[in-house]
Amino acid sequence: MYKIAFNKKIGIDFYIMRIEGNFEGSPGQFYMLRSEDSFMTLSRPISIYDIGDNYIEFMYKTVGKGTQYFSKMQRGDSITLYGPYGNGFPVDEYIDKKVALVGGGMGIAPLMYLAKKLNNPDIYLGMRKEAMSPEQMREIGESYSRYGATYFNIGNDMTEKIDLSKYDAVMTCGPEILMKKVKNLNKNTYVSLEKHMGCAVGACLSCTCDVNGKRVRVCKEGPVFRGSEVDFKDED
Amino acid sequence: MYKIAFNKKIGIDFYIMRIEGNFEGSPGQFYMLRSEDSFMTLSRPISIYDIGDNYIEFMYKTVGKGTQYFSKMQRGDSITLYGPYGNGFPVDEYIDKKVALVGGGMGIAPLMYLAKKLNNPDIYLGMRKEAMSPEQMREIGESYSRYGATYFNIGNDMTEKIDLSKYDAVMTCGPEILMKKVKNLNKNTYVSLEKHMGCAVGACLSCTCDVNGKRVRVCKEGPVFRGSEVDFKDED
Amino acid sequence: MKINAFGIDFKNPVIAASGTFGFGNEYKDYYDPSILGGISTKGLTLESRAGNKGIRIAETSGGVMNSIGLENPGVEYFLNQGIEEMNDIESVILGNLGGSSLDTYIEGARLIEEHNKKVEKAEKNSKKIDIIELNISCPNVKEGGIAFGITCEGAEKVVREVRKVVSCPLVVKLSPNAENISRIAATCEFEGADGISLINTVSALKIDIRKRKPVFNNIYAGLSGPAIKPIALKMVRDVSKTVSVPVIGMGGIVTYEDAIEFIMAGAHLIQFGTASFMNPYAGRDIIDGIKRFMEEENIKNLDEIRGII
Amino acid sequence: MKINAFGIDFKNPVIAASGTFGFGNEYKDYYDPSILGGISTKGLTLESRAGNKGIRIAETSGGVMNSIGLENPGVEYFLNQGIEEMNDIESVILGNLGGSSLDTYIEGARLIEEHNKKVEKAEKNSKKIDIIELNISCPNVKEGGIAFGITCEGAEKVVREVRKVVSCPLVVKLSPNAENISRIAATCEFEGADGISLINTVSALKIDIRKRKPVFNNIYAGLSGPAIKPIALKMVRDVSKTVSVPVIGMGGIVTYEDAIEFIMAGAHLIQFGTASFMNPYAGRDIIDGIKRFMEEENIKNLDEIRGII
Ligand SMILES: Cc1cc2nc3c(=O)[nH]c(=O)nc-3n(C[C@H](O)[C@H](O)[C@H](O)COP(=O)(O)OP(=O)(O)OC[C@H]3O[C@@H](n4cnc5c(N)ncnc54)[C@H](O)[C@@H]3O)c2cc1C
Ligand SMILES: Cc1cc2nc3c(=O)[nH]c(=O)nc-3n(C[C@H](O)[C@H](O)[C@H](O)COP(=O)(O)OP(=O)(O)OC[C@H]3O[C@@H](n4cnc5c(N)ncnc54)[C@H](O)[C@@H]3O)c2cc1C
Ligand SMILES: Cc1cc2nc3c(=O)[nH]c(=O)nc-3n(C[C@H](O)[C@H](O)[C@H](O)COP(=O)(O)O)c2cc1C
Ligand SMILES: Cc1cc2nc3c(=O)[nH]c(=O)nc-3n(C[C@H](O)[C@H](O)[C@H](O)COP(=O)(O)O)c2cc1C
Ligand code: FES
Ligand code: FES
Repeated sequence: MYKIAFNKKIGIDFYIMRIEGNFEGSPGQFYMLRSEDSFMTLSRPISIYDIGDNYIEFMYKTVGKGTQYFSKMQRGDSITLYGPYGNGFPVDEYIDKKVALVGGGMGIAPLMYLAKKLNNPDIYLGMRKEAMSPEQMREIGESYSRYGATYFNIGNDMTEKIDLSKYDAVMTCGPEILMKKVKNLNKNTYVSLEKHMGCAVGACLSCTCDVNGKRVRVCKEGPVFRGSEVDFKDED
Repeated sequence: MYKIAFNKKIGIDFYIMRIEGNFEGSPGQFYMLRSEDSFMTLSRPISIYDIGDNYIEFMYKTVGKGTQYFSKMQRGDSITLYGPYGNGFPVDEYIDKKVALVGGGMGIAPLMYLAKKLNNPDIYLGMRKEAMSPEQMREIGESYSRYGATYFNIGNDMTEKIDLSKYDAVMTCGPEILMKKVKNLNKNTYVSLEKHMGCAVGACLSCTCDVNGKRVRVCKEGPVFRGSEVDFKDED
Repeated sequence: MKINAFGIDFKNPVIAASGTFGFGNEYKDYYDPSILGGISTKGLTLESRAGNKGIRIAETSGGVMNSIGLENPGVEYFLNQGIEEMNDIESVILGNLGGSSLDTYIEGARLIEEHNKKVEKAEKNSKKIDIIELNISCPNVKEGGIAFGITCEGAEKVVREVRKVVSCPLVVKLSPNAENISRIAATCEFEGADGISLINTVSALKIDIRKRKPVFNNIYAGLSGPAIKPIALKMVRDVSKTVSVPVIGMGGIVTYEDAIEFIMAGAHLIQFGTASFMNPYAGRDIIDGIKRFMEEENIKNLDEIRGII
Repeated sequence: MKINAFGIDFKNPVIAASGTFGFGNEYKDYYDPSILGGISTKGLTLESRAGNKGIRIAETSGGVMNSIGLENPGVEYFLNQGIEEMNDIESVILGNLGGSSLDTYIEGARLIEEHNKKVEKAEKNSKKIDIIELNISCPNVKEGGIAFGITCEGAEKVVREVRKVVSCPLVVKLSPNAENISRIAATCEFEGADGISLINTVSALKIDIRKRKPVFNNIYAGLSGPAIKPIALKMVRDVSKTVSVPVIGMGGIVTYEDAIEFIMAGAHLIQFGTASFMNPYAGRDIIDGIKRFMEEENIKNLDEIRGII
């Protein structure tokens, strides 16, 4: 049981929640969040947005009942979370390489902490026009730009405008259509997959898929995989 | 949806919750309280403890999941309630008569508002020793004694010590064994019954019992009945 | 939202479920019951019943268990007095009819038929029972009730005999505890049922571990509410695909989204029961929600989405 | 809390349910799996299976629906490689065995028997499967599975044939969708089952009304979790009163109170499944809670409360 420090609206249906406590985790890993009561039967996987002294932050979008429930929570309310889970992005390997981060929609969430841990990556964030007000985008953009040059693309296909081939690696998270395009622009792309999850520890096989011809569990062997090994057509 | 103004612990498992808003109701009537979310399937019947300008108060005891849920709520949290339901005590009839109020355990809850609306009744409150600290009892006693002479009986059978026959009427709420004794000490006794409830509007027949040879719904025709018409043996 | 089923016009597909809406007026402080497509009465039996002793309702995770035991004033008393309460209600009235034996089912049905005939001929100044909802699925009575709803043989007989004595539409209400609910539904259709309604509550158990006793005197009681919705929805789809008469779907419908799910699974009409305990405005909110959904999704007629799953 | 059932000693009556606890080590960051009375493996089938496509898990009110579709590496691979992971686990191992036809059930069972024999004779340095939990109740596979668990005829054959080839205790896992679960249980006992476990998930449906599609590719999926607890508890009591072999009860057990309810309803052992998704410490918490309850209520042996309802 942890306490919420704040839970603020940062877009039309985007929120950042800060929870008090000492937390571990590396970029691309995620936590399972749930209501303090037992009425939620499934916890919800949410990526680490940031970790600092005595807090962890999550950026989330309200899509259904669970995330709507989260959005109603207030400072001082109790929340339960377990984690960190999953493998995360290969930070150590690329710590002093030229890396691009490409996020679309809610997929921008894990990239902030990732940027913080890398060395001055270029950050490309895509967002629908309706998602945030210009003011809100500016604010979010500023958080990211502390850790690397940040480009905000609004409402159009950013993959057409940027040259991703020049990077040593690209790390991406977002809609599958985005990640698919990105991996075709740089062979050394890492993608973060999303699946509905039950256990997050590899026990229930809710989240498996084929990667490089093998069955993997997105919660355990993933959520980050080499883009070249993922066949997005199979992901449904 | 209403906001909680405060929710304070007043005994080992007793609480008073104040909710903001304009509420109606007469003594002995009750409201159905529930969590803002839909995970509680049954609302919980709780008597009016007090109504004032822009607030209503409930005194409740934690016995199971529902009341435990209530006890965890805090100032600013949202709660849903419907009411008032039921008939209530016959206040108008006895407004200038000599009336005794006898409450045991949680049964003291409806008597505060009742005392407020009557004219200086004598108030007898019974409580297990463990239920509240001396300090807490003094505080509660003081709230009641604003409206009538208040006697606090701790841990023993108060019906043996007080002469209830001298009153024009006795109004009682508490364990059935208490109400049964009380009604035998004064023919003009009014009792408030408790039954598990579904709808509180008379639609589901969860709460029926025999009163004066007829089937009645505690939520609709009750919860207050003439003691002489209730056969407590049948109440199970 | 208008819909015709069993030759009867409903304002909308939303019906209050038997046993949760009294005799129609209990929720009138919240909304006018006439806005509903229909109202199913509390279960009536030939003889008046006091119902079960002990605790009659309790909460479970996402559900409600009840053991009312068909408390009711008896068919005759109801037709002569109780029904007056319903005079002002402009919704379709479903008379929910239970029984403790084949004979009491038949006799109860006969009384309703007689009443309807008198009203038609203006020999009686009262309201007609538009539809009989034959309850062969109540898990809370010792004799009869669900005994007729478990096997095809049980259902066959009672539907056949009741069909003989009534001329109004006959809908049979089925139990999720039926051995094979689709087969029973088909049997009911074959025996002349004009429709099928499902599901009644699911037989269930709750134990008070400190008292070391079942919570309910009858040991078992019936589970309803959101907890059973996915189970009910599956059965409604199965039955809709089996029979050609209209299906009334229910079991855990609390929101308009739930109602739409049942319609997509094949239901012509839907009922809400436990929902009213959670939200006394449930009936009104479901109707409003369906209307909104139809606008948003540009649906002119619910036929467009009925049974598309 | 020790208990002997099927001639096997369990540390306590708490077993991790098949399909929710992987192959035993997945929750080891939370507690040592060896504290559990037993662990039932993910359902194994003769051939390896990739499971179902599309969404595989979703939330309902108080419940969880899943459509994994028995993804597993196959019995043979498991016995030669996967089981190694379980070497350090000191709990009783239940091999949950599914099948798509009578033959694949028999062949899968035979492989387990062969493996056990080799281990006994020290021809193979591995772990024995202590108990076979025969899964004739999986609602998520197209062929086999639940088809054997609906009717007595279906169950009769597969239990009889599997019984012939295995010498270890054989527990049959039943479906709540069985036409008559007590009768099937009695059939299984007659055919030589050493125990009955129940319930598997309940067949259910969830529809995405905006997409106008079922949430799961297979349309139906299996409902588990607190929502089904009162239904499961009722069935466990019915079956416990019918058979004389030990019963393993499950369905919505999340807390120790739930576990006690099942024991009072007649279960010798209990399993927790969905509980781990709600609380990864569930297994440990249930064991601790039962211990505390026994102290508080001065219960020396669970026999004192077993089946008292
Ligand atoms: C490893 C991982 C990390 C994630 N990180 C974040 C994050 O940082 N911020 C964030 O906002 N979201 C994140 N998600 C997605 C998030 O978990 C889902 O949006 C959330 O579970 C939806 O719950 P809900 O109850 O609101 O929606 P539901 O009512 O369950 O479903 C509503 C809709 O959301 C979709 N959905 C539900 N669960 C998932 C899921 N797990 N993945 C994809 N779609 C889903 C459903 O298909 C449905 O259309 C992550 C998912 C994964 C697997
Ligand atoms: C008209 C009326 C007025 C009431 N006024 C008050 C009040 O002012 N303050 C207060 O604390 N309580 C009051 N109660 C009792 C209160 O409704 C119950 O204590 C509450 O519903 C228990 O809910 P739970 O979820 O905590 O307990 P549950 O988990 O539902 O049950 C726990 C225990 O409480 C008992 N219980 C549950 N519901 C009731 C009930 N309706 N009546 C009696 N016992 C019940 C059960 O038998 C069980 O042993 C009143 C009840 C009625 C009918
Ligand atoms: C308190 C209560 C009383 C009920 N009484 C009856 C009844 O008399 N006759 C009947 O056919 N069904 C009865 N039912 C069943 C409901 O009509 C309905 O079939 C069931 O509750 C499932 O719907 P729901 O989940 O929307 O409540 C009753 C249900 C409840 C909760
Ligand atoms: C994700 C998931 C996977 C399951 N896989 C299996 C399985 O492979 N074999 C089996 O017999 N039961 C399987 N089950 C059923 C459970 O073992 C258990 O019978 C059911 O979930 C009811 O218990 P619960 O409510 O405690 O989860 C599975 C259940 C879930 C939720
Ligand atoms: S969520 Fe259970 S295996 Fe991944
Ligand atoms: S609670 Fe429904 S009739 Fe009284």
